Amino acid sequence: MKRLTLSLVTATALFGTTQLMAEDALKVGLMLPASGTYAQLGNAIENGFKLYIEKEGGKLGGRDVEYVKLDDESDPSKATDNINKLIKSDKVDVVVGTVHSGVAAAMAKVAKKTGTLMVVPNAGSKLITGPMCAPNIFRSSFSNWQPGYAMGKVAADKGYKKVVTITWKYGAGEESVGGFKESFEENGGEVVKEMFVPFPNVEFQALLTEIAATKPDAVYTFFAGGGAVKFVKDYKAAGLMNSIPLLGAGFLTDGTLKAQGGDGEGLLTTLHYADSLDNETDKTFRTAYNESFEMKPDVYAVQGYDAAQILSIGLAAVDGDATKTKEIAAAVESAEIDSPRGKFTLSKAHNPIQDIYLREAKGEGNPVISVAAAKLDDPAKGCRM
Amino acid sequence: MDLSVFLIQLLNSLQYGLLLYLVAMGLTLIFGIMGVINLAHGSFYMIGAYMAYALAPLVGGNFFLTLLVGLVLAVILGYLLEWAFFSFLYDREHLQQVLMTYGLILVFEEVRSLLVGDDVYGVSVPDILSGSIALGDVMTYPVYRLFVSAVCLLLALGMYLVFTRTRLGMMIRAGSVNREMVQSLGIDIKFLYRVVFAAGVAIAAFAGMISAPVSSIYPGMGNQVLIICFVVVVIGGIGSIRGAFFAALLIGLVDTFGKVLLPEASGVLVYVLMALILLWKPNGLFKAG
Amino acid sequence: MIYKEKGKTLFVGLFFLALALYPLVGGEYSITLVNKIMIYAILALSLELLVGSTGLVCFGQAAFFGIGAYAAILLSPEDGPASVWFLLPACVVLAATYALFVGALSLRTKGVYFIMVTLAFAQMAYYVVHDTSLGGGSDGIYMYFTPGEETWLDLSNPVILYFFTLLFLVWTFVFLAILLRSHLGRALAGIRINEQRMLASGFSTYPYKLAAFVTSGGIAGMAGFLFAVQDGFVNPEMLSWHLSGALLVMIILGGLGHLHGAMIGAFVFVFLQEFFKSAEIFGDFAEHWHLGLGLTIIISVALLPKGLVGLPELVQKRLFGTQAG
Amino acid sequence: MNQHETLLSGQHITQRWGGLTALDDVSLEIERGTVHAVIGTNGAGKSTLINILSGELKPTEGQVTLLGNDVTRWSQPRRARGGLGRSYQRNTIYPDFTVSENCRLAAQAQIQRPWVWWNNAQQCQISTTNASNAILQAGLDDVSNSIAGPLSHGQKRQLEVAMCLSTHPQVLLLDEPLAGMGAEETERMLALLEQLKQDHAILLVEHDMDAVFRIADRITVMVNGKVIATDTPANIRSNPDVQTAYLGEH
Repeated sequence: MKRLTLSLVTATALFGTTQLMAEDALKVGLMLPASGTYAQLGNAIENGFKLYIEKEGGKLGGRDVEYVKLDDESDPSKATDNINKLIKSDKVDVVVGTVHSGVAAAMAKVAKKTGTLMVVPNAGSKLITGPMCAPNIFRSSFSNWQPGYAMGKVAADKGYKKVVTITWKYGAGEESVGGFKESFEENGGEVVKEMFVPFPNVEFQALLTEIAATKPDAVYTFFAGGGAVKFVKDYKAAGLMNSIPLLGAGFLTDGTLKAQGGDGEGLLTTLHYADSLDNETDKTFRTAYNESFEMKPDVYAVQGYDAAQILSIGLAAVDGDATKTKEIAAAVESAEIDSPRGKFTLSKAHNPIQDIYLREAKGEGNPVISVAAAKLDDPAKGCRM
Repeated sequence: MDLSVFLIQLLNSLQYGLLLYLVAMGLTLIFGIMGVINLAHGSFYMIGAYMAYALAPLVGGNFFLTLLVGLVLAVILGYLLEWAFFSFLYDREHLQQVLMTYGLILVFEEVRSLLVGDDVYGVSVPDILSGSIALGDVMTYPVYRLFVSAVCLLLALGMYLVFTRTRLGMMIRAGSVNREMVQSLGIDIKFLYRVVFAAGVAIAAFAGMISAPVSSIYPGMGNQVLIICFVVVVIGGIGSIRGAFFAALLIGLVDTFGKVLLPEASGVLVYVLMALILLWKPNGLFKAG
Repeated sequence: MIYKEKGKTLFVGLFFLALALYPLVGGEYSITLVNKIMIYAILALSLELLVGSTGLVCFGQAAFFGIGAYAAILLSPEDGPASVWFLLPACVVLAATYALFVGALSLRTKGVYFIMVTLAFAQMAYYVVHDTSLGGGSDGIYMYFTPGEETWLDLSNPVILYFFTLLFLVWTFVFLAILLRSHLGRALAGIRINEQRMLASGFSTYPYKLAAFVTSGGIAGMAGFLFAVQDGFVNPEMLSWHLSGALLVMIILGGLGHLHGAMIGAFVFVFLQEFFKSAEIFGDFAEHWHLGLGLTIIISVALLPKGLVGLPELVQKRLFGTQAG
Repeated sequence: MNQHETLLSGQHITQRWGGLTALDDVSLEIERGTVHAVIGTNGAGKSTLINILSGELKPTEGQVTLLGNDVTRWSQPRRARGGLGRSYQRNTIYPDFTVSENCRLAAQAQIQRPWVWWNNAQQCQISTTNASNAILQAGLDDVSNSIAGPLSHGQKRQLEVAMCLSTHPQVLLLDEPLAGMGAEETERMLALLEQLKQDHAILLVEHDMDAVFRIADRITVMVNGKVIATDTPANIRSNPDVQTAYLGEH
């Protein structure tokens, strides 16, 4: 139905695409960062997602998949408009996104209202599987709380008594540190100081001096991307690496080891994925990813891959009818997802119940040492579903 | 906080302040002399940092050679940019220039993405400066950071000498006060502006290159330093190289001790400081000149 | 001159008429999009009052916008919809109060220093909502119920909200147009062109500037309210300098010193974004949409010294070699 | 109306900038019905003096009296509303406004109402009356509806004075009103001043010596921030100090 014959180029923006799509194609909206700090992460998620879809012959729930891509710029103030565009103008059946927690929360708000099927392939904000949880919203990644909680136990088991935490003053950092503190103190340790750096400031020197003066048994940290690189380099340069062990949520050493130039060697981190996992799914996944994109997959690629897998399971149960969210939820909740990270299930709040691995940075990889917390579920505070 | 920790924190703030000064210096030059509010200054810093990463393999991995080549490229870039994008703007309203620099930010960031990609990179410290000095019982201080501070101090001194002792410096100072006067003295103001702009770009890029080994290189890094640089320039007094120097040190102090003593408010402290200073001295600490 | 004025009025009238008729042809999403642009247009108008009409370059307009939006959400009860007639004035008053505070202090400074002090105060507001528990931190907060739900003025209905927003856009425009020809408006124009002369004539310029600042803050707060109602979700990024910067770009692009320039700027800026982002036109290159936007801005600065409102005059000059008007 | 009553005076005004003394103990009185000229070389302190009298600068020491009030602490706008008008060396007219809009805006300063956003400034009776009187007085009535920007230089200087007059001042501080004028324009301006001095006190800073000696009733000569003589034109002409210090170089 061509509603308008205006030939203005801006008409696309104004009126969207109104021509009918082939009846059987399933439109998947990929709302991921293509510019800015998280652009690389968005790319990995997209690769992982497409890899799985290709493995399934380009189909989800028996329907051909058609992608609609949108750069979310990691800007929450544009998020509502962007998700609205995907749902209302591009008329996607499913949305996948995103990395930034604030953007993901805005997306979840709209998806909850419109009932659009949505999978979050990264953002670990407690909002999404907490107060904003909904039958049609799933997360294929983790909650910020999970790696922190797992590491708290590890730190206590290592006999550390006093720990200092340091992170950016923002949601993800606070939730991760909160998880760490919870389990560390349950197991007899004490967080003696919680330090925060204004986000996204990367000047750490003053707080490193403070850490040196406090002399804790260990430091727990949550940083990602450029901040993670700089923090590890500064920590090493300040001479603290040898005297005060540094522990972190996995993002500290994921995709950042090369840039850290060897300074991250030997760091212990916890995450729901690791290199050298001994399972068949992972091996196949890695080979296939390497062949398709000529690079090594990372945790973000896995999350993208599993996002597609969750959709595949859900949509298979309803023959590709993405509007039947209740049935989809039931199918996904009862399924076991065969992820490269190991098999996991989804909780009632639709967050993965998964093993969190303890890893040690070696070269440019993070091989697994042990399972830090098996089948760890997120508390999902505030979820009424 | 005992004395030794206090002294180390003082060193930290000095070192951070000097680095800030290095980045802000080019901004205050362009700002004060040409009256151009250059939002793209952060992009030049970013370009410098990426040059430190991307040029190194081309010149055999020697850091100092990379610096030199990068500096030359930055001067050329600045010279061409002024010619292509700014030379026709001086008679227009200042805000037009702001719009122009805003457009340039977007373009630079995308060109960077197309050429180098969106990954995070690190640049290793040159071997000769890779050592560190023990401070207290657990802490050490990397030699490279001291090297950066020394370079900043040298540059500050150099700028001071250029400004007070050379004909170019005289022209620049005169130009910042009165454009017509410079022209009546028979100085080619167009050429002067081009030189100043090239110098501003080169200094920003140099700051990016030299801080690349201690910082990390990531998309959007330029925007992060931009605002703090403006704060430095404004607190110091627009166009005042000396003012920028003291303002940068002041911000280094406030930021460093703020993070330790008032962690809850550390994000906002610098801005409170700026507001207070400007309410007390509406033209910054040091007037231009 | 008179001919030009008439042309302008006609243009603005047709523009509003087109907006009023738009829901008849636009799809659900495009109504939402145009609604959002109208909110930005209101915001741009509020900034135009300061920058274009008074010569005060404010680099912190996003703060008033954000305060209006946060107020709308924080003042909404969790167990039912708030009354529009309470909430809207409250948001305006709160934003205007902050503007009074900021203006009273920052108007002591001039020029670039003024730009930076307004930025400083905006950053303060940003850090308050970002770093304290007041506003939900960096993830933002959301609204449980849209104001006016289940009354005749149900703002959760996109079409009702659209006309509600349009009404305020028209109101803002007319209000500012009246204001600009009043004693206040003439004095503001005088201050923009030559403040020294105004002082010498006997104007205490400070209260005039403050009046403009508070008015502008209040209007920005109103836009913030509309934003919060439309999205039901606010985030600290709404107060960031990026938005303040983008707003300046909008009004400069449109053409300073003209109310309709601010509106045109807002519409064109958002359209350009949508255009360059569109994968239907640019394919995979749409990921690099900043490049197209940046180049367009650069070209428009080079070719349009007076912004988009100067375009007709420029075309006329090129075609007929004469001055317009 | 008391002729020759002192309307504006400065007593012992001293202005120091750091170590530099720009004005050193300057006193002068300006009376109704007179044109009082201040002359001196560049840097003698004439501009500083006019800025202190008009309130743009606060003196380091000394007192300024306007119509019997001590106004040293008054701001510039308050003095302006109290009967002091000044013109500037460089044109400060609003080029996009018409002549009458320029004057109307100046006249509007008498009504300080920043909160009035609803009226139409064009239709304000008080300012319109004041403005048209001033335009008439300044001899600009034939161009009152023209845009100010394209006017001739002489007309712009006249408009500058007309804007001063629109605020109903009793004292006029005129900073080089003749600068850059041709012979004919100068004559017209001098005639205007001659007429204005009937009911105003006028302080004139001017470089055109012929004009000054033709029109001034009293002349103050300044050198290096000091007043070296204040007297009638005839006496100034024959004053030996003045001749060596100033006129001799001319």
